Amino acid sequence: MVISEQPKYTKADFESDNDVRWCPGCGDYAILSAVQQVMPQLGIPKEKFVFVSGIGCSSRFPYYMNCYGFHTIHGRALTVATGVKSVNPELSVWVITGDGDGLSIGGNHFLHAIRRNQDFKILLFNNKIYGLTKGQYSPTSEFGKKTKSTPMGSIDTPINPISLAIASGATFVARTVDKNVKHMMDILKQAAEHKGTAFVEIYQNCWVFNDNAFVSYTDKDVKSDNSVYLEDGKPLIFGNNHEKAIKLNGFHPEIIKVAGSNNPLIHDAKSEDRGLAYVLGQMGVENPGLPVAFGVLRKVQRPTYQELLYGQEEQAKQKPKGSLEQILNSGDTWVVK
Amino acid sequence: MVISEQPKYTKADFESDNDVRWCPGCGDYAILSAVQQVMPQLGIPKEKFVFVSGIGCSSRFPYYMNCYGFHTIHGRALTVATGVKSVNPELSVWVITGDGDGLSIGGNHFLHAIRRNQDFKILLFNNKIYGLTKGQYSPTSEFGKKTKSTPMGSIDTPINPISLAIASGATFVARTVDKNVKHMMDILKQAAEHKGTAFVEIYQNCWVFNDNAFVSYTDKDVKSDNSVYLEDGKPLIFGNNHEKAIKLNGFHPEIIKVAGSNNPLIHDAKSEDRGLAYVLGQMGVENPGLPVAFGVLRKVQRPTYQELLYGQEEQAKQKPKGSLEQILNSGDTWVVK
Amino acid sequence: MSTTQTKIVKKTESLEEAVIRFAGDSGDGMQLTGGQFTTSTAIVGNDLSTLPDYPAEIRAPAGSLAGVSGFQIHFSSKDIHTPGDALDVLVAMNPAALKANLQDLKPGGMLIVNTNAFTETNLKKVGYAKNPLEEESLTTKYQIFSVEVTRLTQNALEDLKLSAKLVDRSKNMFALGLMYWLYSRPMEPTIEWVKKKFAGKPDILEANLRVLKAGYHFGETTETFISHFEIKQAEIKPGKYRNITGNEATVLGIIAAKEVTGLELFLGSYPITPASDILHELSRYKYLGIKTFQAEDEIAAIGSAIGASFAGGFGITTTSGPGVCLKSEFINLAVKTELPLIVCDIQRGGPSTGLPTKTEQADLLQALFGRNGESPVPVIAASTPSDCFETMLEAFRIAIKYMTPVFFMSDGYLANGSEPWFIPSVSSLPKIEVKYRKEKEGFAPFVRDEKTLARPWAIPGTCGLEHVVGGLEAEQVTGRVSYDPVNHDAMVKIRAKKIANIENDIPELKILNGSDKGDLLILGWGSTLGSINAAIEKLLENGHKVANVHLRHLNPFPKNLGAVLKNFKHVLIPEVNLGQLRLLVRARYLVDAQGLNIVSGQPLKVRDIVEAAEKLLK
Amino acid sequence: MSTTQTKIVKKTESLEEAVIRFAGDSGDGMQLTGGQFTTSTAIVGNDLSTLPDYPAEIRAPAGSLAGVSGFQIHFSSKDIHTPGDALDVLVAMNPAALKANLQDLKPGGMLIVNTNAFTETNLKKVGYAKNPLEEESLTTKYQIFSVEVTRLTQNALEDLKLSAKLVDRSKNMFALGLMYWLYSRPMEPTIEWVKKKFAGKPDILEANLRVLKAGYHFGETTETFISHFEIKQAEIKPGKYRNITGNEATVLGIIAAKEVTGLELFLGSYPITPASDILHELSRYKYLGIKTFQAEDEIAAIGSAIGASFAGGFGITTTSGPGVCLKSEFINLAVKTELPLIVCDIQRGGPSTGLPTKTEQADLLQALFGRNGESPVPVIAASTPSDCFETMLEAFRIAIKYMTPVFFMSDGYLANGSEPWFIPSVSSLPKIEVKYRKEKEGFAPFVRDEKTLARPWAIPGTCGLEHVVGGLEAEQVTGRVSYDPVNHDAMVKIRAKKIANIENDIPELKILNGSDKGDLLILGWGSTLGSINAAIEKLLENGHKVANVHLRHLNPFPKNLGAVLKNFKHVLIPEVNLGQLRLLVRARYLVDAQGLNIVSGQPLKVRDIVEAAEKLLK
Ligand SMILES: Cc1ncc(C[n+]2csc(CCOP(=O)(O)OP(=O)(O)O)c2C)c(N)n1
Ligand SMILES: Cc1ncc(C[n+]2csc(CCOP(=O)(O)OP(=O)(O)O)c2C)c(N)n1
Ligand code: SF4
Ligand code: SF4
Ligand SMILES: [Mg+2]
Ligand SMILES: [Mg+2]
Repeated sequence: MVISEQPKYTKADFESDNDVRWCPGCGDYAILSAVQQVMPQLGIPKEKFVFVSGIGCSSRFPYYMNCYGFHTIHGRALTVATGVKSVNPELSVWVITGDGDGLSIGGNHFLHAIRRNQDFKILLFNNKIYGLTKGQYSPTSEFGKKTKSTPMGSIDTPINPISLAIASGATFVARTVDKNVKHMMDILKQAAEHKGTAFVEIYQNCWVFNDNAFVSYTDKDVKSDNSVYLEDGKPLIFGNNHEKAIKLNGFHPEIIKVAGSNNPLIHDAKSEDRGLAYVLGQMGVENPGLPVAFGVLRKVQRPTYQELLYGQEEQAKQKPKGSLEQILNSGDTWVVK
Repeated sequence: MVISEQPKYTKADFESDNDVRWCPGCGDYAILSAVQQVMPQLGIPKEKFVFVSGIGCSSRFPYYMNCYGFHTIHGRALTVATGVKSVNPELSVWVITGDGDGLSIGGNHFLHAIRRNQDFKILLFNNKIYGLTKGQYSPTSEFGKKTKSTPMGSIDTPINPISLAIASGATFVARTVDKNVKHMMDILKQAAEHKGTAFVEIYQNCWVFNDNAFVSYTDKDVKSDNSVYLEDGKPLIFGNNHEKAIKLNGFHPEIIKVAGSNNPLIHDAKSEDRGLAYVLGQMGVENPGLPVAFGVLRKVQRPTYQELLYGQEEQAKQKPKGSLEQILNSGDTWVVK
Repeated sequence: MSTTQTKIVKKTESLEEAVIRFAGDSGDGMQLTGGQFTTSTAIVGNDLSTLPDYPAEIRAPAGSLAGVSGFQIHFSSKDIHTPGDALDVLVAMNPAALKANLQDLKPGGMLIVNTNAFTETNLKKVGYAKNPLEEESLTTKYQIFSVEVTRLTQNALEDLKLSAKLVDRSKNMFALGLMYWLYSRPMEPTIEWVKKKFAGKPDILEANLRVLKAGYHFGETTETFISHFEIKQAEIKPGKYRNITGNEATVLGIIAAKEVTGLELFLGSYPITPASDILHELSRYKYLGIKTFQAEDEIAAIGSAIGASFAGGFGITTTSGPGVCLKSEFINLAVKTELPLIVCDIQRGGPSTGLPTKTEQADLLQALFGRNGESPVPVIAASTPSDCFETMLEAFRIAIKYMTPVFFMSDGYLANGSEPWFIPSVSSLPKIEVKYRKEKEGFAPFVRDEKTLARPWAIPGTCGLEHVVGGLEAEQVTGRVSYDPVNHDAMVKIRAKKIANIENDIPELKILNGSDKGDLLILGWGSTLGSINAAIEKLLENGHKVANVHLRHLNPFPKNLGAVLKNFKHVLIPEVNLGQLRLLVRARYLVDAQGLNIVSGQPLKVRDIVEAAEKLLK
Repeated sequence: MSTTQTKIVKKTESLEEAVIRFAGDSGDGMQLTGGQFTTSTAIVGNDLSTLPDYPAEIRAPAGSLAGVSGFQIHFSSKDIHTPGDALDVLVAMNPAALKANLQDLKPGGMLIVNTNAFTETNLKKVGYAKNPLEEESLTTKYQIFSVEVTRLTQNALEDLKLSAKLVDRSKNMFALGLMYWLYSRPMEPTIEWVKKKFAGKPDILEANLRVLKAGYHFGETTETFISHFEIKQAEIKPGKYRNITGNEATVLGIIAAKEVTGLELFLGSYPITPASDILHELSRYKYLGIKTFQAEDEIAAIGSAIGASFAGGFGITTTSGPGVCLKSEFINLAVKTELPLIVCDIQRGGPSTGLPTKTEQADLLQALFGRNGESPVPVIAASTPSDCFETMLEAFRIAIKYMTPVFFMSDGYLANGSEPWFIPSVSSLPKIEVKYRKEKEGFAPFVRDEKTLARPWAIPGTCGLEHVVGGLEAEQVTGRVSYDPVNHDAMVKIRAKKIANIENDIPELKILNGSDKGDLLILGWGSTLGSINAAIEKLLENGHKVANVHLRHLNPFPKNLGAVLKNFKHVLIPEVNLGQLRLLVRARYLVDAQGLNIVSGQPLKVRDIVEAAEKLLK
């Protein structure tokens, strides 16, 4: 993105004059505010931002940003974003989706956008529930979850969005939580700066239909025992007094005491092997008993879809095959007199 | 499945009288023959088999089996199989799909069927190409692959079906290849006996549009160097003279000499941690330079969707809430005289 | 205003009917209030019809226009058909509710407002520069009753030491109590309900009862209201009744059909407004062996239902318009493989996401034509909330007898609207015969029943009938894949004929009101029935030679539709779309049918139909 | 049979026209043979029309009926319209080809067979108990020419030491050479083509040329054929021509529109027969900046195209019927957000997977109505292979001028069939104006152009015009989300009016043949044009007062359609469906139009139209 002139924005520049219509207490507010605070720091002209969303409470997001936006249809935001970014790679494209939108109906586009390394950001608001349709279980709801559509409890094993993103070859994968605005802003900034698909899972509290789903990671009494904040090149240390660490036993992470430390695991977000990020992403989600990892799990570089697309175009332009006139007149032609 | 009487079948019992219409030389023939040979060994009455497929060359499979079959629509076979198995759990349901059918248009159903542990077998014929539509690249085609729709080469990083299956929580994951009929039959038998989703990737040569895609694993001169055949509880040894083995360096598999062996990696298909299977599945596919692993990568038990579904039903039947008469008369009723 | 305890004897006026609406913030519990009022009204024996109106937002900002929730009920001592065009009473819990609803109040109607909510902030939120209650335009046009609902509620609960939130949430009970008094309804049903619902929460239980009674006594004692009303019991067929919404009736229809046929029932669905409640409700009947599957999307939902039908169960899928788009490829597979299936389309405002919580009838042509190729399906539509029950049984009958997918059409208005329902006895339900093919002799997947043209239902597990079905064209009888030109033409025509022939197996159309010849016939389908019936009554009263018929079967049409149309000079087809049935009728019968087409997300108004009819009659 | 080198002087008969078909196994190269014959025929200056017929299988078992591949060409010294109903010459390379095609050969027609392929095994494969060439029923009905094509090919290549496979694959060249001789076509174009194509493979090059010439000389020298034919140059407009298929013309139309508009062009597609070739072809024009994206499915394909249009590019998506099903939800989003987009539906046999390689016209009502809610879109259809070019330009014009998705309808017959095309000069192409909104002043996303009712195209990156679009109903002008009833009704009607108004901006319908009053009007659309034109010529010859008009615009209709219809006693609408246009015409104009509806996966036969017309005229 070539930036000629860097306008100075404030948060207010990114606030639209549409009434925000989420329930009072919804975690979406914090995310909106974090995004509005990060935008002015990116040095990108406001008119170059595009917010594309699907359908869901979370997907109302674009209405509240004073930017270009497209509130598309359920589960399909990534496909629209693909077209937007492909014809105008100058734009900064942000996709807003929910756990239902992005992983239930939209699961296929999720994995294909990621494997192509489409050059946009994906913010997945994971509240482990369908909010807008009033409380059915979602692909991230816990096994056994009782909801309107599962009165005896869900019998589906949930998806871990991070595992799926990594298996799809994601180049940037991170996790954060609505209540930790500072962390969220840091992650959003890193995502913005990443070239290629940046996938950010945001734990988001749905106050009405699934309150306290993430209380283990937000309640001040317990959060430090249940969360480990990743820093690249640093050991995985957590606990109220930073007294615990993670160590690997084969592929299995285990909790150890920092005191008398036995080689705590050192985070390496840039590792070409996906194994580490995969195992870290599973902690506390697919592997209970372990803290959940927040922060950037993986951040590697490979050419983006748009770079490759325009690269081929450039290459083709080196050997143009003819003007419209010539194209029309190609093939076996003959003249009738 | 309760089997009262075990009819004795031969391969011929599973051959339909429809003309087989694949191209001569197509790998599909070998798979068909392997399946027809395995069926008689399973002790299941023939009328209880159902073959469900999508659309593609591979998906013509049901026509050639003398069983119940449903040739559905492109990418959606798993959804139909879900309904079949849910209303009649006595059936042995086999889904036949291709790399395009199962992973491109059908990718979402793939991950959701697997996470639910639907009790059926998925045979994915991976020929790394769209056969039926005459040669476009597929989600498993190599980066840079030139096809009818990618004259300058594909710019999509391929999907590894095994990685995706594992990230989706698959309980049985295996890989085999059309030319190794004996191995294929062994894998098919294990898949048949697994309770829950059994996912089998079958490398299949498309003679017309992508010939020799798997020659590294089938050509007798090179195959032993490029393939490692997994056996549960056994070290990963390969090479023409069984002279090479795999060892782990952190998450990264490396090739070592067997002689003077430094702890070759021992396969553990039943490990609850998915990490091992994930890393094995990547070998040679996402991690070049390593041999590709054939055999059963993962085989664990968790309740199947149908067990859970009927389990809840049984539980609910313990506390029946009323007959139709009572249901109709429930709610606030009043009598008009 | 005083809350004195002196009891004043008040006048009771007798009325024939009334239309009232509770309106407030989404958080104010208006749907619940309306529901309770409905129950008591039903028990009193009035005929009734209701119309809830939800906001699209889960919980829009408190006090905003977007957050207004309303519940309308029309009740009467006579037979009625609609929730009513205009209101006799509007209860407005805040300025937003006033602003959003006032236009529907009859001139001279009663406006009961919670004045405590008319604060400056709240007024500003909805753009009132001044308090409208003080505007002459209002005070002269309506009877305004200013009630300090919030404060009176607080007073009633003062000594209970409840949280402010809880106190605030009880104020709907005040409004309810007041309206009970105003229309002389018994409080007992609500008292019972509160006791049951809050059995484990004595605080809330006590609070609700106190406030309910406070509202009632407020009416009785304060001087604000000088009289109250009584509406006699309607003359309705004796028997047992319940109040029922369209979605509830749809669910009961499915359960009844399951019991009548004895089939495994499998619902494959994906949540979508206004269809989701069918999924929710049905998922509570696991003990009957009913299977509900919340799929990953609409495609998987219908795919699983088709799989269920192939395996010998009965597959249903429920959705609304955008979901129908996604299901269309699979519906075609069911058409081609000739499997029984019901697709329930609970129509909402379109196109695209449109107006998810509003009603519309604009998916009819989609149901008929929204698929590639020639793809005939029977389409039937319910016309009132309770009619969803019978219509669903009819959908099952056709699907099974003719081995075909069937479209069941309802809409947002039917789905959430309610009416009293005469509870049928189980023995009175239609019999639906199910025959699986068992005999090998002469079996082929596409041999057809001579009369119905249906193919056999031969299910996996049946020894000797192994066969494969699929989406490619099939050879007649054998069902083998066939690319033969003559065969394709024949199959296209057989599929069409099979569905067209159903006209011989459905009741002829009956004139509902008026006589069978005249100047104007009003032809309708679906949820417009109530408005049309009411309009016809008016038109007959006004001395016009009018009549109406209403279609349950949209494809095929009843056999005598053409003949019925020919007996009238004019034909008017009112629809909440731009003329979809009209297109079909004009094409088929070459009759110059005219339309009344108001697509506002709301049921048609009786007065609009009357007006359109009288214009044609001029 | 002798291969003597003595040259015999043979008679040359002059003919007006001929219909021939090459038929053989999929592996026999019949499509290539037909393509070469077409080129030479075009160069001779005949008018021509072709019809390839592929099997659905990639490569069905050799010698099986399912594997038969055919290529038909009709060529003439006069103007012609169709590939012909019946064959003058059938070239059958094996028994399967004979069996599958014989019914189309005219009595007395020439049957040229490769007798070497009539082995017992091959005969058995297709169920011939005896060699049919020896059956009296054949020998008396047709002129049979038994040629040992395989052996003669082997002879010609004896000394080259090629693999048996290669030798076998060359035998189509023998048939081609023979037919060149029979119809006095020059071999040079094919010789040039072989030289270019096999430049790097001297063996194959040599083999092909030798066999081609061997075939030619065989005709010249052997006594089997006593005369050959000559067909004079047709009187066609002077200028430069090329032969073109519908899919090729579609691609050129897209490229031309891209160049004319200067827009970024983005094709989002997912492979499906018979549309895939458009994706393949277009992907070769990266040097023009044309972007093609093979998406993961049809939904992603159209979604990306809509994203492209939102961002200021031009989005296209290409598919066939089953893909249209999947795209319908997104088409609705484009309707609601009013973005330019072209949806190309290359129709094939349906319903469901149907007959993927066959033609049909049965998606018309799907295009018009296959979405929830009121969702108006312009629909236009090409009528001949080359007409796809102009029709595509028209689709662009409408999409951009009116800010709307447009359906472009073609079908399997147009897609793969070919005809000579007068190559237009670039300067003669229509201008299509593109205006992005730039001015802030007075901007709102849904302010409309007074005349076209189009909203502005304001694209991301434009400072000051930031706005959000989406699928929820929008307030007029501002485009904000609105649940207001009156607004919804107004928006539904504005969207409908915008599309209906296009009737003022499209040419009036012209009578193509016959005069503008008479007994019978034949009304058609799409690929039936050729057959209808030919039928009308016959009917006029037979002295009937008939005429025909043909629709490019199916929605809206040309303004004068109603008036045109009124001038005829009867109206006949021949369609390869069960009467879809007929339904629309009857509904709109209340005209008792009759249909001719043969849905066999093939273009309509001229004789069937003539027959249907004459029946009506009785
Ligand atoms: C095609 C289609 N199917 C279903 C729906 C109904 N629907 C809207 S949002 C939603 C789920 C939303 O869940 P999620 O993405 O988790 O968002 P949240 O509301 O929780 O933020 C559903 C099922 C729809 N709008 N369109
Ligand atoms: C909805 C729909 N889209 C596209 C197609 C066209 N189509 C048929 S098969 C196929 C791809 C097949 O690829 P794969 O699954 O790999 O099967 P293979 O032929 O290679 O065995 C496609 C795109 C279709 N039939 N239906
Ligand atoms: S329903 Fe839940 S997710 Fe939706 S706005 Fe309310 S609190 Fe937020
Ligand atoms: S095209 Fe390829 S995959 Fe299909 S039948 Fe032929 S060889 Fe097999
Ligand atoms: Mg959610
Ligand atoms: Mg494939």
